[in-house]
Amino acid sequence: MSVELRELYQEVILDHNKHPRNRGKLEEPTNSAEGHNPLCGDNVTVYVHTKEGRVEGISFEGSGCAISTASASMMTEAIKGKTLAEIEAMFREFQKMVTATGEAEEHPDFGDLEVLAGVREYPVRIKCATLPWHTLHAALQGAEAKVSTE
Amino acid sequence: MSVELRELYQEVILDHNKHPRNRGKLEEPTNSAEGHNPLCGDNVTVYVHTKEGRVEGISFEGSGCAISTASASMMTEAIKGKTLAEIEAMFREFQKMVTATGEAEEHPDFGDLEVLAGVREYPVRIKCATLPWHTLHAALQGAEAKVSTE
Amino acid sequence: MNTATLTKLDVTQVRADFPILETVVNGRPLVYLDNGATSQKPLSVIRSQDDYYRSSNANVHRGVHHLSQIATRQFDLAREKVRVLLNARHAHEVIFTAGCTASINLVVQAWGRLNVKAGDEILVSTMEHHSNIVSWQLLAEQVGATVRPIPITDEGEIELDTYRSMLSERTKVVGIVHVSNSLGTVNPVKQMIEWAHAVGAVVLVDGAQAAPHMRIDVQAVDADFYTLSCHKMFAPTGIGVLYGKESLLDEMPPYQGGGDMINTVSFNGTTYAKLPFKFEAGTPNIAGVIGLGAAVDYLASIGQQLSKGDTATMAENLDAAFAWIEHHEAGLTKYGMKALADIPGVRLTGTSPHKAGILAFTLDVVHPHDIGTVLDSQGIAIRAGHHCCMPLMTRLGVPATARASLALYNTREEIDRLVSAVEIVREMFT
Amino acid sequence: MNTATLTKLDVTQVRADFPILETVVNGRPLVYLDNGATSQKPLSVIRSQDDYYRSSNANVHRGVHHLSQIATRQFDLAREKVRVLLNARHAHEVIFTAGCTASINLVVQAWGRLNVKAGDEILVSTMEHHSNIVSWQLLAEQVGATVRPIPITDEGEIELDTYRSMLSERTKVVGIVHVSNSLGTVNPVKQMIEWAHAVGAVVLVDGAQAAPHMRIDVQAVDADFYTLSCHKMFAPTGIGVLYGKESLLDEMPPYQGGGDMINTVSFNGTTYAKLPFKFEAGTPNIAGVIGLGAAVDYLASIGQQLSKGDTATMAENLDAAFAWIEHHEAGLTKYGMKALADIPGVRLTGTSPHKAGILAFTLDVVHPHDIGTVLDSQGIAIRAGHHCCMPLMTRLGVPATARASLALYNTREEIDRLVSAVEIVREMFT
Ligand SMILES: Cc1ncc(COP(=O)(O)O)c(C=O)c1O
Ligand SMILES: Cc1ncc(COP(=O)(O)O)c(C=O)c1O
Repeated sequence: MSVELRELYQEVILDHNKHPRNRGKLEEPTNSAEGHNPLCGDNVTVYVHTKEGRVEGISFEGSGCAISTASASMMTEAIKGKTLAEIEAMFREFQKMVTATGEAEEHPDFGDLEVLAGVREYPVRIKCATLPWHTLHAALQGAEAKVSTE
Repeated sequence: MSVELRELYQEVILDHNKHPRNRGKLEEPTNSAEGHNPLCGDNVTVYVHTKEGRVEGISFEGSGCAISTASASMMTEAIKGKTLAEIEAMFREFQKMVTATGEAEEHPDFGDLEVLAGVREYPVRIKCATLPWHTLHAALQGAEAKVSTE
Repeated sequence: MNTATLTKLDVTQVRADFPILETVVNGRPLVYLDNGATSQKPLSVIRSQDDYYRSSNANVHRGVHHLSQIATRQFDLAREKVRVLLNARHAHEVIFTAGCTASINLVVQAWGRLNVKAGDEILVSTMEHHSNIVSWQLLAEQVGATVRPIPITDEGEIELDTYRSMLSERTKVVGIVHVSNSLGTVNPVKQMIEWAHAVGAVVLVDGAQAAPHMRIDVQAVDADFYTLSCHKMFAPTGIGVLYGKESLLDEMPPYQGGGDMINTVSFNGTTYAKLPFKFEAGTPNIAGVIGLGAAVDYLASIGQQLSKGDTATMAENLDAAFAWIEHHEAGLTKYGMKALADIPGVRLTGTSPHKAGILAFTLDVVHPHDIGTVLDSQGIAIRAGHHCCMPLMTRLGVPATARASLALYNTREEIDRLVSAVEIVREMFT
Repeated sequence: MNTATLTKLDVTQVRADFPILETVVNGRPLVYLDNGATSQKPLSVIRSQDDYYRSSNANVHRGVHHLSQIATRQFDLAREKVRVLLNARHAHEVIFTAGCTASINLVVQAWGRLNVKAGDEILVSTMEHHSNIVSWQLLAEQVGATVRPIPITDEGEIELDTYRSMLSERTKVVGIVHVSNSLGTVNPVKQMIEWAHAVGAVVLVDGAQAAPHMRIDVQAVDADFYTLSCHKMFAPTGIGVLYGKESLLDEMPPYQGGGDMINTVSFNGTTYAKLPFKFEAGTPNIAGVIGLGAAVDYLASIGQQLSKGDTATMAENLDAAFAWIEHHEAGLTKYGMKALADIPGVRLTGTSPHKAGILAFTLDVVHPHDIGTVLDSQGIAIRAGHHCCMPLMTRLGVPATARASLALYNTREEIDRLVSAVEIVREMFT
């Protein structure tokens, strides 16, 4: 197996894929959105419960590849308790991380999320990693939005 | 000038082009038809007066290149007085002559028409030579037909 | 054709004709199993493009000059070759389009708007490619007709009895894929057409995935319309074919307006050209059509290596070529299906005994997309996704499948590499 | 750009890029003056096709495998290059089609059916190519609208005052050719668009004959739609471009249904993809699009030879390239017009001072078709006929014209050969 492939499918990712955290429907979401990647059929729904500008609860549902499932799972862990402004900044940082063409930078807040940097070697898989984030973003913008990464 | 080009534009053809015979509208045609080559814009109308299975009068009008004009002019001379069956046979022979890929054969009745055999070296010009004949054919089939060589 | 004759040609000889098969991907020789998406091109087709642009590029039909005459001759010859390929009655029943999708949309709009009215029904199978669904949905919305799906069995076959019972006077048209791009199922189009004709319906057969694998005879199956995706059958991209019966094409209005499709134009009224030009508005994909001619020649040359040689007609050579291709691919399909089915967790999608060219499957714990990426790292090109068949995926209850699709140049060794790579995937994810 | 800079590039250098120009026709070096029908292709474009089929042929967008990724990257890059070529605001405003005719028909049907109603008026100029007339006539018949011709002067210019007076609330759309393929007239599209917008009409500019000759800026002229015929601008056959303003494209329904243009498909309802994919149903002409990218690169490389070198952007290089092309072709046009006019019996068609690329004429006693044949015997390729502009021919009172059309690689010596050949024709026929 190539180095890049090992980078892509790190243990952490495979683990999140097998045992996704926060999967299921949130009891009383304040916001939610549905995201869809028409090219590969991945789809994800993100539910959030916000209170006073903070995400107090979050979960996701849907079917997708290991990358999108792990990304959604890790995302739910990373943002719980964060303010909307913090999440917005993380979203931007995350997008930078998975598309950066140069050397990877350190992202203090990211923790496990760092392992998704491996997708940057796989242009067609980048959308798998970003789909949950775009969907979260849409959910937080209000409106029962439908997101499509095309 | 090449040999083939001289074959195509023989003196007889240039002469018929400059001085077309039987050009104009027939007084009381029994049949007529309009022919059109949409690729180059040539068009011709053929008027005939038939009596007892014979063409007693024939004329043509229209605008076209030297080949189609000369062909029309020579055709009117060649078929005047001929029976419909004779004309039908000539039409077929003429088509064979201008498309034959082998050596040219002699066509006893053709006279001047022979000079049009040169078009066979010019595939796109064959339709110019045959347009008046197709139009005559349509006129003799009855019906105010419109012929198009496409 | 007997087996002795068929063994006269070895797949290694065929492979030598396709330069791209030499490619190394991620350190391993390329295994190209994405032929359902697009086929690779033989050298003769690649060269036809080069030759054309270097020595005879010109617009066709309207030019009196030398280059234009050469281009026109090659262009017209290609139409006759396609006529032979399909066994159409007339060359002017062969319309060149931009692709299979364009061919289908031409029929839907030009034939459909004339013939499909409010309340009418359009039947298409559940296994159709989106092009044979969405185009009809657009029409249905425009005229107030209904698109009804013909159900399929778990094995991926048309439910023939149900189909028959769905046919009625309201049925104006049936859209049916000859060979499914997701399942490989070869549908019984002759029978389906016969039944449709009995209620007065017209049938469009989508032959995109049939043409690379089997000898087609539009007259024998009595298809009203038949479409080809030429880039899937060894020809260049950007070219498709619509075969239509003369009588149907004749009554249809033009689909697009432009050059070459007219007889006379004036602001008081325009008259249209005869077939096939009425449906070929604008400058065609000249190089593409000439390349398509070269692709048919290439197929015929395969047959020539098997048959009596120079005295055979193009039709006979194509008969022989497809006998070889069917035999070769059937062997690969059987071999591959068995080997894949033996992998724990693999579920084959499309298990009809009437099958051509497709090995599609899912693997319990692994998403097809991940299978595709891991296989790519081994130099194996397959496709993962819905294959433009979302309704079929819904019917199968899967979000997507992994699909290996064959062409005449694939080998058992390649199937072996596919199978062991799928085993690696399985290990990785469990 | 000053003349000193422009002389840094000699036409002989340009000619060396086009292999076909070495051809000998009827014993004489080819003089290719049929560029209005289709241009010749530089080596880099020819090679792009060969390279693609030998090393990266695969379907785009949907593949996770290596070849598909390479093909997709090249394909997407081409869209960005065309964006720069047209100075469009967004790359997704650039739609790839099968040709200029297909682009026009897409607008006519997808935009037109939504916006043009019974009683509305469609204005198109008398000098339009059939594609910009017949397509609108088909729509007009479908919806009950009227197509009205904008008259032209004897010199071959739009009658601007009349045009302005024809515009009214009833005018829904104006179709206007940027550069006439029969006359060479460069129409004042910016002014015409401004007036049309003032009455709320939308304008489609047919740029088929502009793109090979001049720098285009769709934002500067404020075109709503702009179409390209790529085979006329050094790219392969079978590929066209439709530029449309995002807001207009967004509101339009899809033109064709199929793969790639959908978001989700089901028998209960289908949703469509975003721009540009909504209008690109089916497998595109992948090699053609990549070749189009190579053609834009080629044009930019012409500019690079003149400008500051590697630091220039693609847009700057295109500026420089078209400065050279316009200068070079204007010289040829002036030279050719004068020399032809000096031949007794020659009548020039299209004598506007705003002219690009076309030398069209009639010769009193000789039909254009005969001119074409005699010129061909001298190795000179021109076009004779109505050039898909029958209403214009009617207006000019001629059945047809002889047309020499230029490209960046033509020379004065070639014009000299044209002129002396026309003199021979004259002698022959008088
Ligand atoms: C002005 C103009 N518009 C449109 C077209 C149509 O282009 P195409 O035939 O490439 O579709 C042409 C070329 O013939 C043209 O010259
Ligand atoms: C069965 C089937 N029909 C239609 C199509 C559409 O062909 P194209 O994309 O070449 O227009 C395809 C290919 O994707 C196909 O597999």
